Amino acid sequence: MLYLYEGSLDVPTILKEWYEAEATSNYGAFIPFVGTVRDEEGIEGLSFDIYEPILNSWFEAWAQKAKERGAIIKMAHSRGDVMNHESSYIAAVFSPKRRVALEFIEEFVEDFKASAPIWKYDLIGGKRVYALDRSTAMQGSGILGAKG
Amino acid sequence: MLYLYEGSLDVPTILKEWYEAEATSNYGAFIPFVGTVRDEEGIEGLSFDIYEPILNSWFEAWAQKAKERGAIIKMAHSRGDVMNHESSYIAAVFSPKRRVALEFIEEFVEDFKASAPIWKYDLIGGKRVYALDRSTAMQGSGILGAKG
Amino acid sequence: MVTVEFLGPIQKQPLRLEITNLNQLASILQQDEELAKWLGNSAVAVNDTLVSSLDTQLKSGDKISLLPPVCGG
Amino acid sequence: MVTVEFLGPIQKQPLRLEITNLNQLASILQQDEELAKWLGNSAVAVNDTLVSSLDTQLKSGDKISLLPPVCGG
Repeated sequence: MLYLYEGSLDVPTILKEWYEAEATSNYGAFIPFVGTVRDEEGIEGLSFDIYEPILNSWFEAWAQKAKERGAIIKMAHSRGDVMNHESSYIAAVFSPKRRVALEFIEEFVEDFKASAPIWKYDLIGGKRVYALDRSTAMQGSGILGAKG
Repeated sequence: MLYLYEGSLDVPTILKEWYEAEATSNYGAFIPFVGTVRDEEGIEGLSFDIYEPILNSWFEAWAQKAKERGAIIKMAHSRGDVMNHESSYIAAVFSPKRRVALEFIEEFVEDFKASAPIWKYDLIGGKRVYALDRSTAMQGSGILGAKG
Repeated sequence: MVTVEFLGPIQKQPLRLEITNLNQLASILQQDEELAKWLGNSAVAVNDTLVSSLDTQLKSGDKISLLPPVCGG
Repeated sequence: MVTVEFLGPIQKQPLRLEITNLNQLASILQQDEELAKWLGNSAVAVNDTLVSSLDTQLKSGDKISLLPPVCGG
């Protein structure tokens, strides 16, 4: 399941809800990954744009991969502004055994960073500044730049 | 920090406490690993013995490794009986960046399984049956069995 | 008629164009100086599916999206 | 005099022995049929530090622990 929120995430409540929702599903391992905004380089926070149609299909493909390995994934992400020390991202895997969960959370988070259609901005002096230097061109990028 | 509890862990409360304790420590990544007892092979639950002096020194060595990488670790484990679908283990890493956290949680959990002085028993018909087949001999095991 | 939309940090209003493939779109967008810095690093989706070839055919009503470099989390 | 304790599933009361190294302990414990199945897969700690050699010297008051195969989590 994929959950999008306006502003920062209430991490304890989300983790509690996810844990309790699978309390009797017989998964032996539960690994959440929580991303929190770091106070660095003078930013006040971060801000996010999300393109939901492609995020949904990207997430569905991962949900299917999880299913094939007997696991499930859940993800929460913020839209808009998230201030320093607040959290903007939670991904979690549940699986019967620990190995699948440990491998899956890593693969999922790394692909999320490279492929999820989400754009990040630094909040500086109340303005959004696109974080180009920390962003990754999606696979297949640049085809429109090739001279015909 | 290492926390030992009698019986099952209150996972939502522990995760909330750990998350809030580091809320302003400026860690960008927080990854807990939660282990839950699976209902399988007719067991009613698991039971654990812990040898605390060596667990403490093993944990301290990992806390030092974490510190060298700018991270911190926390761990909670149950003593005694933990019934099916209850949780007995939480390990968590906080680090500035995601890569260290993803690598560290995996290394830590795998070494925990191989090295932490904790013994597991299946609860079957109310009795403790040592889970020898799922247990791992600690490094250096067997020296007393060698014929002199 | 197809619609072209620009996502995230690309500050540009949607376009409506009479084109039948992405080669034509490339030719048109390459004339737009504002877009020069985005074409080389943006991915392209047709009807919300990412595509990897300029030979992709378009039909009336299609929605084309430009997705600049991403950074979730 | 040293103390030998048996941890986890090894159901045996502590021993008190007059020995000065682990070689002597091995010889004594190998005569105990109950322990036969544990000696080959248990680790040994002296004063709560794991040791890897039978040549480890012991002094009066030392605590020796046998740690059978583990499985936390």
